Amino acid sequence: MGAARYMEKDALPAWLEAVGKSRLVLAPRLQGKSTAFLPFDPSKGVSLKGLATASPKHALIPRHETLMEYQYTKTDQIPPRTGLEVRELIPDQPVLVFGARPCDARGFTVLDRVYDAGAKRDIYYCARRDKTVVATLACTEPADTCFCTRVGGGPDDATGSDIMVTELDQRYILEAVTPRGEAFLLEQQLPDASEFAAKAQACRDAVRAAMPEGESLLDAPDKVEALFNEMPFWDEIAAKCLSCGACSYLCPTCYCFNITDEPKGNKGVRVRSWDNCMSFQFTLEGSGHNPRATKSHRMRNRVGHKFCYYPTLHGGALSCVGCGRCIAHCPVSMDIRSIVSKALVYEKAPKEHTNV
Amino acid sequence: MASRLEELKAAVRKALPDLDVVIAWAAGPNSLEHTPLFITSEAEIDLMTWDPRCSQNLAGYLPGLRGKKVGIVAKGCDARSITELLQEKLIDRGQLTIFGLHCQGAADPEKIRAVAGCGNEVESAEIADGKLTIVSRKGTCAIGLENGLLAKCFRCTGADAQPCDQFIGEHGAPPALTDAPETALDRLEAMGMEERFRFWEEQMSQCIRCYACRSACPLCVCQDHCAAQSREPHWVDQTDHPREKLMFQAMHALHTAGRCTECGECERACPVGLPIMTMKLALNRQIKTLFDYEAGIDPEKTPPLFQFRETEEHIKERKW
Amino acid sequence: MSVLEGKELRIIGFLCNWCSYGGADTAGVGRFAQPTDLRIIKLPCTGRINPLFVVRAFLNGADGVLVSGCHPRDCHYTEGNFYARRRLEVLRALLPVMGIDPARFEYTWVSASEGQRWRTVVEKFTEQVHGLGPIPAFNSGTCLDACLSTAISSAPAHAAIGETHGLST
Amino acid sequence: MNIGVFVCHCGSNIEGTVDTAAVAKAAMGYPEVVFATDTMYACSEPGQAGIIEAVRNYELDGVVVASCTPRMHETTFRRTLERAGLNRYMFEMANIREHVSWIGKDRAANTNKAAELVMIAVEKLRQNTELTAGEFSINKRVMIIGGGVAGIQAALDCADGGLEVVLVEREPSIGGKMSKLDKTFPTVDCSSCILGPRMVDISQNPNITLHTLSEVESVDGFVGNFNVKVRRKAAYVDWTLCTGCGECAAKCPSKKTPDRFNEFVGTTTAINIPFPQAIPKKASINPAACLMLTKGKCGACVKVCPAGAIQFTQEDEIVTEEVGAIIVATGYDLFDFTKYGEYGGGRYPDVITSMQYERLLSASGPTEGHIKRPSDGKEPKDIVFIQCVGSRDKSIGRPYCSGFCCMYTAKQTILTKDHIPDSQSYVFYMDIRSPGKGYDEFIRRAMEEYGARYIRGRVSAIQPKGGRYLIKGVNTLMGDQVEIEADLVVLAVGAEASKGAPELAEKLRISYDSYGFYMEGHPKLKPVETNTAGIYLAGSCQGPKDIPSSVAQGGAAASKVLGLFSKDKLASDPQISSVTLQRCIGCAKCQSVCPFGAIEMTEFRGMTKASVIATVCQGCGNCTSACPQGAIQLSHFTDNQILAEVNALCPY
Repeated sequence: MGAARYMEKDALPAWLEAVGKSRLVLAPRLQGKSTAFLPFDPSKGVSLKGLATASPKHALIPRHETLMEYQYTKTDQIPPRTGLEVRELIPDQPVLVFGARPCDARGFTVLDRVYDAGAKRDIYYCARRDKTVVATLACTEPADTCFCTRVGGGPDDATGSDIMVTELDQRYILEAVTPRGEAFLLEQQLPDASEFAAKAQACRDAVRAAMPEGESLLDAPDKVEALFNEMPFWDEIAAKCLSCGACSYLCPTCYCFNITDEPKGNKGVRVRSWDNCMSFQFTLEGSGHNPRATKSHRMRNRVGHKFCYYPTLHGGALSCVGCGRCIAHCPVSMDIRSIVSKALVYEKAPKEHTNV
Repeated sequence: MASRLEELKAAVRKALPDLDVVIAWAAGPNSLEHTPLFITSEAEIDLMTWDPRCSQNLAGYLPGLRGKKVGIVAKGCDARSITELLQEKLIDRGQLTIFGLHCQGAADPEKIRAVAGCGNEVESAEIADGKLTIVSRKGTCAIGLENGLLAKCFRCTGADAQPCDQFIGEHGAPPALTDAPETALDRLEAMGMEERFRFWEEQMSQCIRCYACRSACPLCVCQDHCAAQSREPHWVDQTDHPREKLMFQAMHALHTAGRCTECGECERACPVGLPIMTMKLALNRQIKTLFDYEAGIDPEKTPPLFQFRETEEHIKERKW
Repeated sequence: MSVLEGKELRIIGFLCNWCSYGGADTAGVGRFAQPTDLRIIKLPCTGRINPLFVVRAFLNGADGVLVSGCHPRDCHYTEGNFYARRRLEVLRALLPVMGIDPARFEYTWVSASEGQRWRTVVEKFTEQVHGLGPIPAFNSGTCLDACLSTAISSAPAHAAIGETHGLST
Repeated sequence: MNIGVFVCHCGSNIEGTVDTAAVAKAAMGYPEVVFATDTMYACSEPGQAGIIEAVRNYELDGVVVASCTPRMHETTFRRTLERAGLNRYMFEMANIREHVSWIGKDRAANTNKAAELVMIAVEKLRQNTELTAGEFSINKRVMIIGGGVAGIQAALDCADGGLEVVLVEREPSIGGKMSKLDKTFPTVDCSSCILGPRMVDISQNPNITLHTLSEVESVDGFVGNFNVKVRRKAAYVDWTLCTGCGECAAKCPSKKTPDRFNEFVGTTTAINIPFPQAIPKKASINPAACLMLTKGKCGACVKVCPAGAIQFTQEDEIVTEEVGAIIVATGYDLFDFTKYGEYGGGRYPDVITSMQYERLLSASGPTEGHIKRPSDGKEPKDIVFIQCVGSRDKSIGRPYCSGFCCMYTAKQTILTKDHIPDSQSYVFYMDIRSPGKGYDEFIRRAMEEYGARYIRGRVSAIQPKGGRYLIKGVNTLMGDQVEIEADLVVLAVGAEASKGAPELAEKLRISYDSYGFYMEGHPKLKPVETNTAGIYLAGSCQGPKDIPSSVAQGGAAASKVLGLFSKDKLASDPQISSVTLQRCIGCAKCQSVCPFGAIEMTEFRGMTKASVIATVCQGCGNCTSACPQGAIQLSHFTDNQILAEVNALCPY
């Protein structure tokens, strides 16, 4: 790891406020009954306890962003000569995401493979990505819905982070992971923490060691693919699904979007907004035909995408980071872990029933 | 409790051969809240469970299963949703077998986490002599019902499932609850108009537009064709603005006006915990005073907005 | 175009074609002077009025909404206004919960012959809305993504494309 | 879409307070508008030619006209579009006259408002679709409600035109008010002599079905296909047997029965034929007065009736008539003068109404045409006529002029002189209203040749005085008090809406004014139409009228019906609801609120879906409001169109 700095825990708000002068700071805040990554407000503080209800992915893919503004123009003569003016809006807001968890940060890399894929670069995404520093807080105690270790991550996983933050007694140790993080860290007026690096490392190792065992889901792709035509399997799985979008919208890796024009008279905006494959409209075609007409089809797609299609496209990397939000916040307690486990054992015991 | 569960299992086991599926509850990944169980084979019956953690209203699945022979396990409040669905002819009574239960109250995960601290790995939850007893890895704690039950339990109109084909156990009164906790509606009504508007603006800015509230609502029968997700008609646009989300909440409230049985699924389902029952409660209150009507009580009645009287005794029209 | 700043407020009227729209005509034929704020949207019947139109108008920034139809038992379609009355009474309870002053909304019955009554309704309602002033607007700041989009660098507008005759788009 | 906007000056009606050029300029800024101009009279021939020209030159496929109310000229301009080769429904109107220029003085505000009304018209038009009218067959029978002179004229004209006619009359005989009159102005010819033959024609015309002693119970359906239930009240006489010989009346013991036909001057019997010329000439029993029906003993009539037609057990009967059009000719009723304390409030026997006086004058009346005072049967010498009793008086809610009272009062003074040469008539009047052919000359004759003394002023009091009456009033021309002693006082009572007029209007779904008179389609251009297709007005039900106007309207209404029925099929308004199958979930909420039963639930690939019966749908849109997912939409009033208007007006 590169540069290391530290601060006393109670100095955090002041520091975030200072950083906030030059960039937008997104930190977890308890708002009502849920915790979300919101623009830091000194009067409202931060809540770093546990996992935020919603992931910080909106730092890179906002719930909606205006891709462009357009306007029809007319000349004065009759009939008028008319034209179309287009103004594209590229974000250039520097952002610090503070208090993301390793799973959240790992989620960003899942997005990178899609939006920042060499030749296929999404200018809006990349503009945000380049100006965003991700400071990740290493985990200390897993929730009972956590399963990062089963999908290749871990409580100390630095993948996708620019800075790794470790709690050490009354201090936060900040260690640069990427050049971007390094550069940012060096700008900060914080005391050097090289001396604590080893301790921080040890503390992270301890947490990882203490993680509960669980079968790895890394080799799910083939099994899931094999079930593609097993509709009875998916029917049974999806029976209780409500087809809402809670899982996808809270998920750090779901990146699907919808693009709509929202016209107002002669003007209008083209908006890119979150969409999710659990919704009937997601694959609804203009003809009225829908290739994923039932929630079983849609469930198959969600699981299939995370544990088969995506890995197949991206060198085996799953598009699930095991944060467990989809389990903890599902209105009917769907459990993607057991869905995949079930898939893994399906052929073996087709009629065995584990409740999901 | 245990004996009730065995009775219930027995009843389901007996009826299953004549049914395509029975909907019940089973333990799930979230130890404070059970999960729906779709029983199609004998073996699955043993996964059934019944205790205060069976908070979910299973009636919402029924319209989607129309045409099948369905059995459903229902609490008092769930049965009101079933009644409403029957009333609107969205399900067929003949195809339905209702296993009715006496409900002592449904546990509120939020409250339990807050009050008892024993959030995780709950092993059992039971209601006995006015206390909700939670046994978890962190130990045992008994909570007064006021601090342990869902808000809807304070509005309980009948703890016994009605209608019902097979009633399990003894009939009984709703949980004896005093001093209902302050609802968002109470708080709202203490505010001035603009303050209320700001309240919703703030709440709606948290909404992630997942539509779980709608998907969980047993009376949102449009589901896949919800007007909130169509361009024809185009009621709400795709932007993330609070205006559009508030518009949707108004839409949900008005579409369920006179039909909503206050089962609370919309709020229970909301992943960010928004008080979206509030508008519906206000409308129900108005409908009670205007039309002396409560949804989900009498399957023979017609929802008040789908009928009229030439002279409305309780409507005071403005004189100009 | 929009309301005349400081002079007018944004007031929308939903009128049924058979009675109230005719009543407004009668008022016009009688040259009954009225405030200029009201903008009338004509509908076949008050039964066509989905209360959500009213909600939409308010959320879009209307300062007042007035609905008017045939007197009870005088509906051209016999029953439309009876249904409307129930729907609008329910709406009346929703508005204050949303933080929209219920006094910004009224519904009434004006027949095609009641030009004088129409004038009175318009005058009283307009006065009532002016008493309340403009409706509170949303702070765009509450929209998180607005924060994320602050300090937008705008690429120069592309040259006009698709020079067509008419707006056949 | 290429939209053209035409902003009408309407001479100075609009231009006077709206800058139409500015409105047109603003309109050019609206979406898809490629042509906009102001025009002097859009509805005029050159105005319409201008629209057609623009449509051709600028390839317009939609037109907005900003002018008067659509109720005035919508159809005019729809036809213009058709002549220009466009679909008539690709048109919207902005009402900037009745709703803008005529109600506001502030030119800036008006102009801005007008521009916005054009804007929403454009926004709505952008989502209009080409519609083509469907066709439905019509039932070429006509019902006429009311058998007064207007109804009779309408019935005869329709019947002569070859239509089947159903004539419904509330009283036992047709004839209405005119049959009670002795003579008519200004010709002073015998009322029953001119009406009588017409009444006979009715009874003899094979095309006319007559329901007297009958009232309309309910009306369903719509133009071309109305379904009317008529209640035939029990006459307690089998009219198929009754020959109208009158034996029964001669023998009926209850002679003290109040005589409705004679305005309660004198009495009649419980069973009677209202008057000699009655059509149908059938006896009927007044159940309130009949001893048999009240006390259960008597039956004198049964004994004498040669035809054995008496049936005490008879009950009301409901007959259903299916007709394609309805003419309403329910006439008027007389103002109840007892509201006026100063005229004795009904306490003085010799203070009577003009209609009662007509009965005294009538040879077929209770006094065989001899004028006798009700109190003592003496012949009056000094007679005072008071006009505007219940007319032109705000204080009792009758601000309007009844129109014909001046004339009949003059007539009555003339007849009085004829009957009693040594009599003297006095007339208290406010103004003389005598427009019409030969009317004013008639008044002059009453004054000059017949010596009726006209006093301009109101009467303040009538006081009994030694068997006569002292009438105190003011002469506003002389500016002094007048006191006249008279034997008889005749009050020229005004006309008011017929009893039960509002209830009937509600059954027919037509509108009525605050006095209960029915609303015509347009005060000038549609005097006998109503806003409900297939329902027409004739005579005083629309407002007080004299005989010639009533007859004219009866004929006019008949010609409207004949015109309507000249086609074999009617075009149905295509602005009706339709269902998007993919979106419909078959919850049947639309069906439950449709007032016309125009929605049926059908099977589609095993799913239940709503479907609209095009010829039954009337386009109210109640279904669209009830459908949560917006699967059923009323064309040209779709959710998106109304939302577009709202969004345009409130652009946040």
